[in-house]
Amino acid sequence: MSFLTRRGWISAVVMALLAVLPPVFFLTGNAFYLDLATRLSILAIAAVSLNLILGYGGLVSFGHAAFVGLGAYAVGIPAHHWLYGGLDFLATTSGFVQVPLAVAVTALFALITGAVCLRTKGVYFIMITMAFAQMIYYLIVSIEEYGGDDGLVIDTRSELPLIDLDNPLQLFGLAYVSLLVAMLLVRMITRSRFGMVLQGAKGNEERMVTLGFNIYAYRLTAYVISGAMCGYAGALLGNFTTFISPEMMDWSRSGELMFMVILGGAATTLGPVLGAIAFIVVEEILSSFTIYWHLPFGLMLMGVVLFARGGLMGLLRGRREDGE
Amino acid sequence: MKKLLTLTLAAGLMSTAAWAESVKIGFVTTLTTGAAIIGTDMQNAANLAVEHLGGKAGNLDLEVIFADDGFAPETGKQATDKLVKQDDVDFVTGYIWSHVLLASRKSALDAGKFLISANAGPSQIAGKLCDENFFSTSWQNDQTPMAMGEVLNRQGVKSLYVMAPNYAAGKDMVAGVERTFKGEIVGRDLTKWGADAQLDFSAELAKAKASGADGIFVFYPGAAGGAFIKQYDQAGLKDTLPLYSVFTVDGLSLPKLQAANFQAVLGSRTTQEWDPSLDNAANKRFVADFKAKHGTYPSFYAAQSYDAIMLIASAVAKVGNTEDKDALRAALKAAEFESVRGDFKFGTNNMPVQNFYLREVVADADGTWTTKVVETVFEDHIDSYAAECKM
Amino acid sequence: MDLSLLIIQALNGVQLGLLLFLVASGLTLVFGILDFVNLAHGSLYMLGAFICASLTFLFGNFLWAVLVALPLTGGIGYLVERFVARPLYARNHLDHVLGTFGLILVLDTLAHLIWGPAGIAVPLPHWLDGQIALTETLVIPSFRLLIIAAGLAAAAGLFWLVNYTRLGMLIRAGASNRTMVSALGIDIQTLFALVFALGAMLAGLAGMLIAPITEASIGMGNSIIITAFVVIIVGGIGSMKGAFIAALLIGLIDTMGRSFLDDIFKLAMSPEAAETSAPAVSAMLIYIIMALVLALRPQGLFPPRTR
Amino acid sequence: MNAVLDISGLNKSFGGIKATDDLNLSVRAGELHAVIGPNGAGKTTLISQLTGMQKPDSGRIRFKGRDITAMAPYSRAHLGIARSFQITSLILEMSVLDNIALALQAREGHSFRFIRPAHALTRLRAEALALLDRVGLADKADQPTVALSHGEHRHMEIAIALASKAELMLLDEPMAGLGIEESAQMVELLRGIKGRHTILLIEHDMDAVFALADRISVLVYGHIIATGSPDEIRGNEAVQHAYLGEE
Repeated sequence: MSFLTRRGWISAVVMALLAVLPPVFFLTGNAFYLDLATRLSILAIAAVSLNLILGYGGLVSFGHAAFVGLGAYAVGIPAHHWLYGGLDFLATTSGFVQVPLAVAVTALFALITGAVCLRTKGVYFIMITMAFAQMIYYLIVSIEEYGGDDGLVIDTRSELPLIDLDNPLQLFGLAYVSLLVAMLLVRMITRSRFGMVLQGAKGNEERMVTLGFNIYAYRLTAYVISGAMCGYAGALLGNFTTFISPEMMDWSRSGELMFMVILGGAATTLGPVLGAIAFIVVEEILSSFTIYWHLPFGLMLMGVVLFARGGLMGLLRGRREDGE
Repeated sequence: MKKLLTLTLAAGLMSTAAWAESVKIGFVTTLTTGAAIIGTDMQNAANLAVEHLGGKAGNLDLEVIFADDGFAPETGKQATDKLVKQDDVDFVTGYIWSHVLLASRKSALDAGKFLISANAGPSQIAGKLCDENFFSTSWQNDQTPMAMGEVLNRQGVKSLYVMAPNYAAGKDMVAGVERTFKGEIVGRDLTKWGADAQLDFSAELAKAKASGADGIFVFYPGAAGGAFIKQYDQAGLKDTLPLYSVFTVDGLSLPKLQAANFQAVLGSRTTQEWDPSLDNAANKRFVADFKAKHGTYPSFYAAQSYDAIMLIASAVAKVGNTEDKDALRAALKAAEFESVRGDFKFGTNNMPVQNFYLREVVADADGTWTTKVVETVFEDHIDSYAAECKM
Repeated sequence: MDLSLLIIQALNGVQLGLLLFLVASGLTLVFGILDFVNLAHGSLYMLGAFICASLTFLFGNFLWAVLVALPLTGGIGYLVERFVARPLYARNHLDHVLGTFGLILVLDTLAHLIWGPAGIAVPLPHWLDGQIALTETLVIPSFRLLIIAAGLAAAAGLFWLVNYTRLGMLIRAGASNRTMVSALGIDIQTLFALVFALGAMLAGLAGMLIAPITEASIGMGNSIIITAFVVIIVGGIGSMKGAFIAALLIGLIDTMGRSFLDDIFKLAMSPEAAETSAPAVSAMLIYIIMALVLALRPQGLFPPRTR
Repeated sequence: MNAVLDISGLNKSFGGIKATDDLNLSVRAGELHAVIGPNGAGKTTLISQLTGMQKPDSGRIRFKGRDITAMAPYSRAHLGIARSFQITSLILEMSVLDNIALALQAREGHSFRFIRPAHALTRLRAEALALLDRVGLADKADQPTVALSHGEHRHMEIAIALASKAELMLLDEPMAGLGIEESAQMVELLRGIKGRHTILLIEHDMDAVFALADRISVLVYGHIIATGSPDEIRGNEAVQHAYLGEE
């Protein structure tokens, strides 16, 4: 066995480019591209965590944007109270409070909704995950204190020791390192005993039950892990945009996350990251040419679904290694 | 991938080598989704302004870069970031929606750019969040409905039913009319807004009718406005429940309503700070040229966008460069340009101090539906949040 | 809250419910028989509205426009089936969702290119434009009664089609046993294309009926498609009866929620709190109902007997 | 006496058709008990009720004296009931070894272990390899399951049942779809297992059944019409009439 497989090399090169290029852009006066890379890295974290249940678990969650949004609000709401008063026990700008809060809130939300959603199967599962996301969407819209439909401007970013999030390079660094950690975490989970059960349940549910696995519990656990990781991504996104709105939780956002996973290649470590890169770069290029960019973009999405099975990873690794 | 990034890198480097002899204006508006009708109108007006200026602001070339906000605050903020960081514009203007403006505000101001709203006017930005580099060529949300509340008092309306979308501007509008209206509010409906906004108002209209109010006040911008008017018409409420609206009947919905022959809208009344019939030279030229070019009356969105470009050009012409921010700020504040509203001046919070008119929907000499001024409701009105602005 | 208002709101709820049924019936038909999840079903609703709006101005008559627009929408449905849906049948639901998600972007942008960003207001003939007084206090716009009538007629027609025609027999057989139908020597592909076109026509009809009320506009399909999915999930996917009952249920709950929730809340909380929370809760209401139904009956209210 | 599995008065109908009709059956510890019956006799329905995939309308199932009638499927597995499937039911995307390792993993209680890679658990993998060796598939351990033949899949099913170290193995037609030679191999394999586990064998292949079984029960229209040693069953008139006579 060689030190790195072909896939390993590709991953290393892509991740190295993602680490090096944005700061180079920034230092050569193209701050915008650094922003793009930061946003891309954050969305990639969300896609990586969605991949845990969608790719490895075979559970098509159509409501993952809600976790991202909730995570962002968990940063925004304490900051809002710190700036404008009210709810003193919540008011803080400390990242040590905000980020764990984001993770805890989304994990709890995933636990409650997952417990209901995982009782259903197939299209019912797709639609009920979306329904819960819509419920949170309308809940946030109705809370006037936090801006409702207008969203909430976070005038102050999370405060962390050593890292200054107001510095775009450092913020990118945090997002990038978080992405690496998220990838390694998902890789570790999927290769563990737990991950074997999760993938086994995707492959053959009845067999796994007969073997004695309570797959409901395993799936729920994976759903909570995935939701919490998305919540963390949301906390970063809130810090990046300094603005959060219910629109982040719209069902089309959930669809975009799903697309990143499929576009890059589900159930692979690098796939969701490649998908996020391709998605955002293509979006950026097309939208700079025409306001009608949704047309070629939609055609491209359809083309990927129709013709490029296995996503970009499938194309990169060649047919031979393709298990499907 | 690598090649692509190299290409974009090269493109990026080129774009930063800005022409010293030009002034760049970023214009953020809605160019996709159903709300693109507003954005297109603003775009047309901004282009007309550039044309009237001969493509120059003083000695400098005038370049306007349009960007789409997709009717979503996050997208709007991204568009603003790109204009500021990549295109390195000197001014950012446009902004239809309050939430897009609030989301984008920090991106533009932190980068030291001038931000000029051509429509959105949320209360925060007039009050607590006011900024020396922020200006508006529109109004603060509360003002127009306040004018309507005053009109209702003058017309002896004693009880009112209120309807608006359930979002911040909608709530601002309701608060505005309730601030000046002295009668009784007998019912209030805030309907679903956002990506899947409610456009069928059957239940609400039935409630409004059953309430026995003297009139109904509504705020439904964009496509929802046309939908509301039609259902109001179909429900046959014209005689029993007179309609008083703000930002609902405008230059954008009237051509559609006329094409479908919804007569109920004729004679309905609305308040606004501008009207195509305002009698000044700048307005006459603007309306005539806009009609000649696009076949319709310009909307108030168009008028405000035209003014925004004219305001910027006047300041740049006066200073002669885009580097001297202090001079530019002073020149903007002085607002020495020919507004389509006639005289134009800013208050302490950089919001316009202006008249508000009552307008009525009429057919013009050619039979085209438009509005005309009935009376002046407020003169030199200052918005309610100016005192909160510490500047 | 008086009786006549209650009756009017009930009629409004029924009207909304029937409109939802038209969209949901096509969705549930396509899902039940083809096992295909079509997110772009709402775009067919939008196209129906736009086509009908253009034809109304061309012919000067709304009803003629509807008659011509129906087969046109069906034809578009056929094309969508041929070029998008058919290659995806053998795939999983995830691919269906993503493929049709892309299709939504394409169709919305095409509509923008063809008809421009402004919506189109659709004029009605005079006899449809007025109101009908059922009693002195019970006055309802005549067009809304027409929607109720058209919705009921379409429901009855579907019921007849599914239960008493050869096509219906094949549809029912195809839903329960696809190989059996193919074994009978029926061209299953033509059958699928017909079902898809029929679904498109039903969605298009709903769009045509709503256009004179709200107007044809870009993205109008995206707001109804989610509600239509809620309807078929609550009703039990693939069940026509379930779609009908759930559509009426959702229509009534939504309308009643908008009408009376604030009054009900005022009984339990301060008027101010009631007025801010009522719109929020009424917007969430149908999703809450859906979550409740699925929590108790994961297969919906009326799961089809087969599969 | 020392019945491991005791079924009494079991009933299950589907829309008026009785798939299981007052079924009584007792499997003794250590025996290989075969259930035979014509097509549609309700053999698979019986298995499904034993594993908990279907709920009986009435009746009682006891395992080692404990009532498991309403127990969740995965809990039954924990008590010691393993099952092989009539239609091969493996996780095709995974390697042969992983399929077996998962079964071993299941036996060891919960798998909420997130950190150590499953592939590094050498003890589990060594045991899985040993099992594969027993069913003659050791050399295919690293291949994707999907690449194996039908006969090999059947052997994998047995290996998985063995992996669970179950006290009771429910084998649902292990010979289904096998050729003559493959069937003979399977009989040899089962003969090797016999005695070490209690086995309830549901099978179509009469030669295999009579060669292997300690006792045989005959299932007709959801009802057991006779139970006895192979010789007793051969000599039973009712059985000959209802079932064997047809051949």
